[in-house]
Amino acid sequence: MTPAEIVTVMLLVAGCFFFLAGTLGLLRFPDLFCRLHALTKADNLGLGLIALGMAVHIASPWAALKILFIWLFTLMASSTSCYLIAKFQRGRAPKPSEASAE
Amino acid sequence: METYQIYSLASAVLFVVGLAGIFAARHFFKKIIATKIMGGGVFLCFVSFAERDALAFADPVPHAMVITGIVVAVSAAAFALALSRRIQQLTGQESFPVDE
Amino acid sequence: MEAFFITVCLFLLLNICLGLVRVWRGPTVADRLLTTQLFGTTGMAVLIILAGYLGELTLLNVAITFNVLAILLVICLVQVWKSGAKGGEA
Amino acid sequence: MSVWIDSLLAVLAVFLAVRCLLAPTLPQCVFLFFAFGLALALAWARLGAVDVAIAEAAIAAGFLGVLLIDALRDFAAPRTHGETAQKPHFLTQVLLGAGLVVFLYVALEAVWNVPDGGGLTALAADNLPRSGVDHPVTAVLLNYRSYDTWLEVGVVLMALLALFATGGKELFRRPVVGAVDPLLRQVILFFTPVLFLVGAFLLYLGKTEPGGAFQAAVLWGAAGILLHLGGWPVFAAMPRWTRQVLLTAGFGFFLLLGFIFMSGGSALFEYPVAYAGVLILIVETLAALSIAAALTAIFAYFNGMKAASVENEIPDPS
Repeated sequence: MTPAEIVTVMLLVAGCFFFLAGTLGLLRFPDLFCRLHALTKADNLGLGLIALGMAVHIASPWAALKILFIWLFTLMASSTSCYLIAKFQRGRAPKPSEASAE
Repeated sequence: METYQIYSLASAVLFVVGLAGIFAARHFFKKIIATKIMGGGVFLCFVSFAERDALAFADPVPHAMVITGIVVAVSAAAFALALSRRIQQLTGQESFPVDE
Repeated sequence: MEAFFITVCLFLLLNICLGLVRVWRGPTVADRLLTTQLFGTTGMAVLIILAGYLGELTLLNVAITFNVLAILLVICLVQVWKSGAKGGEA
Repeated sequence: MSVWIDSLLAVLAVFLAVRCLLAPTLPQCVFLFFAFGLALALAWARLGAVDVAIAEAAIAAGFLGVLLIDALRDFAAPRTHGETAQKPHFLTQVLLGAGLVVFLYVALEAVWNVPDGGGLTALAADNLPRSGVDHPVTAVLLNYRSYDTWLEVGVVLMALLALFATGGKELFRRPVVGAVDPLLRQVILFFTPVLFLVGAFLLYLGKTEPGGAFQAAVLWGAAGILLHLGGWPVFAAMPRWTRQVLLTAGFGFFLLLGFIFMSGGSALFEYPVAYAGVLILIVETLAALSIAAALTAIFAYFNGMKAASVENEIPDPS
């Protein structure tokens, strides 16, 4: 294995770990606000590490630029959507009569 | 098993699942989604055979037809959704009335 | 190396399958939407890996499309359900 | 080895479809359907259909998702009626099930033993130099089979007209609630030009690589929808004639071009080889603009439908 491949493998494995952590958090955490916290880890770090690893593997500047944009947009989208959803959910905090809807 | 065979088998199953959904689902919304699933089966069938006929590139004719089909299907779904919402607003019904 | 990429793809897909439980259980629309967001991100990761290992760099454009549209559903939910929704899931 | 990915994706797609239709509540059904769309998009990517993957990603994750979430708001209320609907007769169920099983067998048999036709790949490749573009799918869409594409632009327009018939055409002009949250405003203002640029990039890319008019149209339409959601109803705010020109430009110019060259002795939608590339780019741009306008209008109309029902039933102080 070349050094580049070793770097790719390590980054991808780390990315997978964060995705798994995000999914487990999504499943295990008690309410939406905790789950938001778990999810943004997967979005930001998981995708970021995998993107970085693949950018090393592909080793083409144009592709690396695209991957960088993908990651930057995801950072922006996931952090703002996290904020928006949290605010949305707080505004709709279930009244006692609605709490048993599910 | 070749790649295209896996997906073409899945496409047949999807089509029948969608068909069953159209019969079995009661709510308009679900019926519309069932037609979308049927459509997905048809598109998957097209694209998997395009992959079978690939030489330097996959057969472009089914691809073009599927792209056209996706846009047409979404237009039809939008119209159906609007109709069902209108029916719900006017009559309060969310599914077809049952014959007694 | 190829086997490694395929394993990672499979792992991410299984991750999606695991996340489906949350889509099913809800309990609020926001929970389901969040999980769908996670699927979108995972899908992007799978697409980037496939682009690398198949050498088909145009797959990156698919990932970009997913990427720029990811925020749309959230904004739609937040703006459309803002006031006076007829009830249902909180 | 990669056969595992394909099998997993295929099983996942079928499983999601089944779960989606069996879901007891509508939100479950809709969000499982989004996941189904994602599985399909990955399947297109595996099958080498990158154009289709982009179109599916844009439609399923963007346009249809927005429509479904908007419609879900009306339907998500707990059902107070129709719960008493009795199950169909036992015999009907058995007959239906048997029919579906037979049909499944026929369908599986058909796709398994499909005759080897060879496809049109070679023919498409041979004529590629004469089509004016380098990407075969774009060549099929805008040169070999322009009829389909032309009529498709028409179908989107027809869908919009049919939509107008369901509740009066003025619904799309209902005032929208603006984005009061400053962060939300900034996000919308940031992502609108990004969507526009990525759409233009895909449109330009369509000449040589996967991408093209429809994908660009959906992204531009998404930009319009985003602005609408943020309280800038771009489509409704335009003067009437601009809306009409925008909606019909793609359809009309396509046809006009066809007739101009027909009068010169060629077949309908046959372009002279020397100018084909430029003409295709112009036609694509106009078609994309028209479809984007139509998609924005469809969403604006949907949003208006919701406002109508809410006004009737829950008076909103704002």
